[in-house]
Amino acid sequence: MPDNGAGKSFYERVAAATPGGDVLMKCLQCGTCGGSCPSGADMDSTPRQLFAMISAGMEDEVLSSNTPWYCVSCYYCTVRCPQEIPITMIMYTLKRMALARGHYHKDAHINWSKSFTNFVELNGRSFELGAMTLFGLHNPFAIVKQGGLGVQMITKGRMPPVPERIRNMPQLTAILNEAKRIAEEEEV
Amino acid sequence: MVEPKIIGFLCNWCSYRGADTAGMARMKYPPNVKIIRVPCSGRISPELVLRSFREGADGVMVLGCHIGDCHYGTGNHRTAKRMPVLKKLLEYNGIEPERLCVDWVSAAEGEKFATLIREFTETIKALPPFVEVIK
Amino acid sequence: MTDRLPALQEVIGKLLPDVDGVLGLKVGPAGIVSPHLFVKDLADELASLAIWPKEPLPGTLKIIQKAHPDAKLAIVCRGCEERGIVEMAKHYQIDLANVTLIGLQCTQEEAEFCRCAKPFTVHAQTTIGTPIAGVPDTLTDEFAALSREEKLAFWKEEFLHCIKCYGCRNICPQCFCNVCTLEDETWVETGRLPMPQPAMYHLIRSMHMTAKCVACRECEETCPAGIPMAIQFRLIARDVKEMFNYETGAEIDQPPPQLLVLEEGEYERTGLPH
Amino acid sequence: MSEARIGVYVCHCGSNIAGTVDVAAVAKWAEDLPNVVVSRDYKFMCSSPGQEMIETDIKELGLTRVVVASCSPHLHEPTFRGACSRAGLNPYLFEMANIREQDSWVTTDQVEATKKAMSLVAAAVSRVAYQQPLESLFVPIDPNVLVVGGGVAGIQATLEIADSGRHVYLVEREPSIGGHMAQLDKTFPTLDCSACILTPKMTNAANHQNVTLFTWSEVEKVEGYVGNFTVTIRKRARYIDEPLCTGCGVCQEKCPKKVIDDVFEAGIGYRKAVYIPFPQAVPNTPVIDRDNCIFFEKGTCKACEKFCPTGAIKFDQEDEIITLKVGNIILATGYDLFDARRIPQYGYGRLENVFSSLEFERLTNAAGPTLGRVVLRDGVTVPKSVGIIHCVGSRDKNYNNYCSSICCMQSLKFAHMVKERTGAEVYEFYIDIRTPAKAYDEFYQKVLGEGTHFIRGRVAEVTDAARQPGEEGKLIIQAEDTLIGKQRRIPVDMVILSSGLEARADAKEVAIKFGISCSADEWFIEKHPKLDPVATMTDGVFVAGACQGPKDIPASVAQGSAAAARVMSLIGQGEVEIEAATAIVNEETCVGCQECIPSCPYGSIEFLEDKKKAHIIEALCKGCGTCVGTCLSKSITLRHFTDEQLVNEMIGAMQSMKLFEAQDLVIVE
Amino acid sequence: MSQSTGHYGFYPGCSMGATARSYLQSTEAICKALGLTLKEVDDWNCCGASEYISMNSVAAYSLIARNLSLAAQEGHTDLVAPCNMCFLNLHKVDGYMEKYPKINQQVGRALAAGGLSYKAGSVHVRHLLDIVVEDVGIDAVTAKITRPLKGLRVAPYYGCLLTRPDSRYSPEYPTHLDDLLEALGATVVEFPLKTQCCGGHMTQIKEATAYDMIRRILQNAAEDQADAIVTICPMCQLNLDAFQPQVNGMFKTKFHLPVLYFTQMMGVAFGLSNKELGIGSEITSSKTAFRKIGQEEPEEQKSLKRDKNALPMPRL
Repeated sequence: MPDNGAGKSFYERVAAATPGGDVLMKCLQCGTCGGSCPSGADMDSTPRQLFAMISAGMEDEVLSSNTPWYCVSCYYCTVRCPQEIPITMIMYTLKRMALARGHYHKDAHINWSKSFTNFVELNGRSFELGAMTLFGLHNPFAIVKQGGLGVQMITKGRMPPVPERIRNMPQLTAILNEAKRIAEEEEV
Repeated sequence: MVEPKIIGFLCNWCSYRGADTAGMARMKYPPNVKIIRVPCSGRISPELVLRSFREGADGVMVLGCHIGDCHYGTGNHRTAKRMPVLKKLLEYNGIEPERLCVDWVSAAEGEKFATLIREFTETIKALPPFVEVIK
Repeated sequence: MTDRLPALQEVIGKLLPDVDGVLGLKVGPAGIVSPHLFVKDLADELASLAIWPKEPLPGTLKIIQKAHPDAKLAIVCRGCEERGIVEMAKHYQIDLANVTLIGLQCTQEEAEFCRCAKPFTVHAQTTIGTPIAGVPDTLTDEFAALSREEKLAFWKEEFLHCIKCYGCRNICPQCFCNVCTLEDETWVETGRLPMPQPAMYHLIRSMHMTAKCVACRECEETCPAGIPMAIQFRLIARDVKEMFNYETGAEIDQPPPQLLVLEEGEYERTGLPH
Repeated sequence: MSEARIGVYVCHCGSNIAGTVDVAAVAKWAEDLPNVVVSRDYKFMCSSPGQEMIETDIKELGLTRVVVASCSPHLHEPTFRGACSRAGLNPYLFEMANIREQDSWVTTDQVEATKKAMSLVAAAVSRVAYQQPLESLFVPIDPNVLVVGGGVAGIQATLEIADSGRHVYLVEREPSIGGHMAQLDKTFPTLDCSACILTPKMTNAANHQNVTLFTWSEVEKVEGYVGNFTVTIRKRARYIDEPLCTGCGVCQEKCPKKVIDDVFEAGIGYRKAVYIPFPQAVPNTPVIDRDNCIFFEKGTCKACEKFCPTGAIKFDQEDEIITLKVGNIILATGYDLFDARRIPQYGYGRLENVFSSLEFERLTNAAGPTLGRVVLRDGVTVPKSVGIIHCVGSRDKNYNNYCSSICCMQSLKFAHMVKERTGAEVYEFYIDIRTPAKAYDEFYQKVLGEGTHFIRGRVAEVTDAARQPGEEGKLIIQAEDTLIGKQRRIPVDMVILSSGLEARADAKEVAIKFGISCSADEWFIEKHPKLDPVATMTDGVFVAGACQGPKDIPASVAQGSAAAARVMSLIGQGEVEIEAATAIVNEETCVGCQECIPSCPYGSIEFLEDKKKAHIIEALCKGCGTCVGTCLSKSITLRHFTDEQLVNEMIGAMQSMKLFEAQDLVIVE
Repeated sequence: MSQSTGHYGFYPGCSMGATARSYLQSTEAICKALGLTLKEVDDWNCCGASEYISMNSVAAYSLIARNLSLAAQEGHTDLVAPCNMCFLNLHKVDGYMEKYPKINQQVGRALAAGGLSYKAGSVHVRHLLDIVVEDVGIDAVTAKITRPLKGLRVAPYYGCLLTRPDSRYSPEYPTHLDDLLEALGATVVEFPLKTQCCGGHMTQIKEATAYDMIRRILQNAAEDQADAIVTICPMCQLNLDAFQPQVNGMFKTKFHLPVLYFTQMMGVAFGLSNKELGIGSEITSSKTAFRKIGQEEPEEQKSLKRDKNALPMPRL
């Protein structure tokens, strides 16, 4: 299986990029994660299957799976795992790895995450209306269906029309830029 | 850096067997620690520890059964009462209390034993050379 | 001081018919103060009774009791001496049943001289003088605040002057062993000056003082080199209090902590790994 | 110690040591150590020729001390001590350097390993010169035996020993012996009726002329040592005069107070406040449960007393304290069932038709609360579908990390019984099916053939929250079917949790009482997991059955017999060698401060009032040396671990280390 | 803990100013009533929700750590988050920095670029519910009740992130919200799905997945005859409340379950006005539900065949 420049196996890279991920190899293949997952029915592979594929080095298959993108981050799998594997965090790692290599499953909600993150990086606060609208540009179908809801939210005073912005944006930007630089360093 | 010279006093029932367990599992650790077997960590009088320092030891380990698991019931309770005081005393005399490692290793804890040895050897290596207070 | 002396004379005078002797201090012909057993017949000797400078009386009491186990005795004791007696009783060196304690409360100057936290008695049946509050031990506090290197340098300098005269051990009421570890070649190298490993001697002695030192400061007083060794004992006493909730000489019924198994919560306070 | 003539023997242990340590160089180096007369290396020191080499040298070279550098003393110290003895050298004049477990196996660098071996040899040589000959003390063994726990393992051990003609005291905490096995209906894989095979053994044990049975009793205190234990037993008041009671059961019948039986009926049935736990109970004598008895609560009632035909009810009875002398003790205290309430997602205690394994055992038992009918909690409805969940509380770092070993077979048995009694659909949810013993896998195949559905996947949750049509009113078991890779929801009427086994809640206390140790999971630790599975580190105390780890009936019975054999072997020896390395007080220097007395875990130090000195009762001393660490005037010496010996061992190690620091070691090939 | 002082650092999170405005209003109202002081951390930033970490973990941790650093700078030892997501993120990053030296070092470097620093473990991150139940205490809450919620059947909905992972409360079956609501006088229904996921951001991404998850929860609450669902998290409230019409449309169901914040329930029991509590801003109206307060509840029908044959249940 292809190794990256550092000569580390796919498993080792997933484990290293996940806090507490080194227990991944201890997966019993018991299926508690897949059984517990509230969105598990929609996943093309259950988390357990991904772990077997990770240890088999099937990097392409794993990173193009829709599984991580269906994770709702409810942590049921994590607290129930008999081997204490931080499964939710591994899903985040897989998402990042998929993004980094540039092609990922079509179900990936990368545009939603990007719209959300954009507003955070711009203002320091999230901005639902903005994110929904921006996301809507990529996904006009959604905005038609949920448009009515948006209007209702605005009239109920639950969706401010303009974003809030923190005062010390330069500080936050400096922190995030440095963090991204560190993260890049890591990649190499 | 000069290799630290370390003396380990290990109780016969838990910690010495823990060392054996590490050996049987072929776990690797630095060779600096020379082990002296005593029946119980309660046998280790503070003078033995101090005498080892006097003889030139850079660090001393006192390892016994976990509290509650002592082969003799409560021998290690005395260790748990004596050794903290000795550590304090070292500190008050300007000696790094880290030079005395007091811990509990069961017969099954080969990995813990090996880790302790690795960590303690590193700790001692990181300290400035032992001054001529006792030596 | 003047008002305590006549009061003490009066108390002893009243006690003497009922006891076989009262241990106190006496001014000798050359003005030298030394321990003295005032017995019935010599009640008029009381005129030479002294209260300062203090001398460690508990050790003398032990010797008298060992020779006369059934004698009914009284002793003039300050706070520290009382604690010493209590602690020795716990180690079966003094039989409290046959001893009446006459508590002599220290004055402000005396307490300051000793940096004493408890310059008063608590168990004595009769007391002379008014108890005063303890004095902060700034010397010990200052030492505790030093860095490790400074502590090391501190003792290096102090121990340089140690001539290993064993004076500190000899004067200590808590050093009642028949043979002494400090004279055993196995632990302490003997016969050379300056001492080859001075800390060895003092570390062992400090260790032996754990839960035993009653902070009487006799050792420092007697030391010809003026080594403030009580600093170590006092710091250890604070640790013992914190870890095992034991105050030396305070409670008659409380056994020393090193004799007991760990109690609930004690282990957590030792700082040992979990 | 100029008169010491030391022989040093360095073992290759094949390549185990010689592969990493230059053994020849070590032997050569040792020649120059003080007092060493001869130093040799050899392929296998523990072999007969190796031992003979040592024996010959002792005789021919007049060696007075021997050092062997080889493996751990825990392995071969007795071997080499034996060799010394045979050559006429006191075995305590022998010392071992552990250059295998502590050196060759754990050190990568060959030069470093060789240097470490040299240091360890130097330490041993330095120590051995100060060692003193010791004579072992032999004490006679009391042939009476105490067995604690009257489950099948304890009963087996009791019968084996009693049949050999020795007397056994069998102590049981519950009102009847029988243990968990008495609760079961069928036993796997043969499906024999549990009561049919156990009851005769129970009766046998109770009626045996060599057995004294104490039920409703607990061991309070154990003193002494192998061969000579003094045991204090609290025989709790039954409030029944045992000799007068005929076991007619009228008291139980007339008692107005119904109590949920959490013990024998596993909480699924009732008993009275005065009760015989089950019809075949041994002894067939009831007990009054003080906490629930109306008389003890309110001062009136006494229905049992009124109706008892023999006047056997004694409300004023008190606990009895009994002291026994025994030579050996077998602990067979069994296990507790994992409490499934700790896994809320399985719904036990919340969803009424979720059953624990012991509840289900009682359901299927013909003498149980439903007379053997498999029904739901309402007591009437027969389930049409049943889910059985494996590994409940086992193989899970959140609960118990180990495999409970019996649950697979137990679950298969449940599946068979559900089928047999109800014809319901059965779903087994498992991670792995483990059927390693004789005729076990055949049983698995039989259950497969009966049409049980096996779903490989650990159950995520059991819920009564319906999500789709067909789930209403059912318990839904949600799991990933890992063989398909899909999440499945199986609606069933009844769920059986195959709960794991746990050490008894009070195992740690019991271990301390008997002076043995517990593993992290609180199972009792055996002396050696493979070669000495029923002995413990404490001589004269043995373990049998599930108190040592999860075990099924055949394994428990085998251990009961094994422990009995070990005990009988000891009794047969007639006397036992006790620790020669005991402590001794130097009366000349002892100041009588009595600090050592409370420090002794065995109460072996007495105070001689006349001399005002401490004194150690040798037979009680176990040689831990805690008193030595306590004595400030160093007036206590622990034989074979004297200050002189330990300090010189340390000096030997230190000096060689300093030497290697000063000059590089050159190994001569 | 600052049980006695009643002073806490407050991290409202972005939703409190927007979709969860009523949560903020009712929080302020009950804090006033209980004498709790929540001091908003100055110039806090978004926690990144579950989005940022899928993009860049170091940046996500650093984003969160800036808030911890600000809170520590203001001298807060306890930092209160009312939103489950914010709570989890803050709590998690603090824990990671303590446990993983590499993360600690990376985040430390990033913070330094903004002139900040944070020592892991110095701020204790807590959820608002925990403050109310543990520090204020049920007794003190009970003492403020003027209008007990008698007659109202409520389903206590915790969502996932408060109790998962690494929580002091059971991740599967917590009961502290149950206890609080019971103390307010409401009837707390058995609600097995109380810690199931509300769908999180799935409403924006995969409607079918999200709506089914919402449906399960609504259905379970409806089956248990709840008049309202009580939440502790803005995201849960939003999903269950705002998407209820969509769910009804997709599954042809007729759920009408108002979804309210526990702070609103407390406020109602304290006799505060709907306006103060932001009641009325929910999409699924709570009018009918609140009308039940004071009404006699029909005797609960135990459907179980509990006759003489019934076997005893294990006790919880």
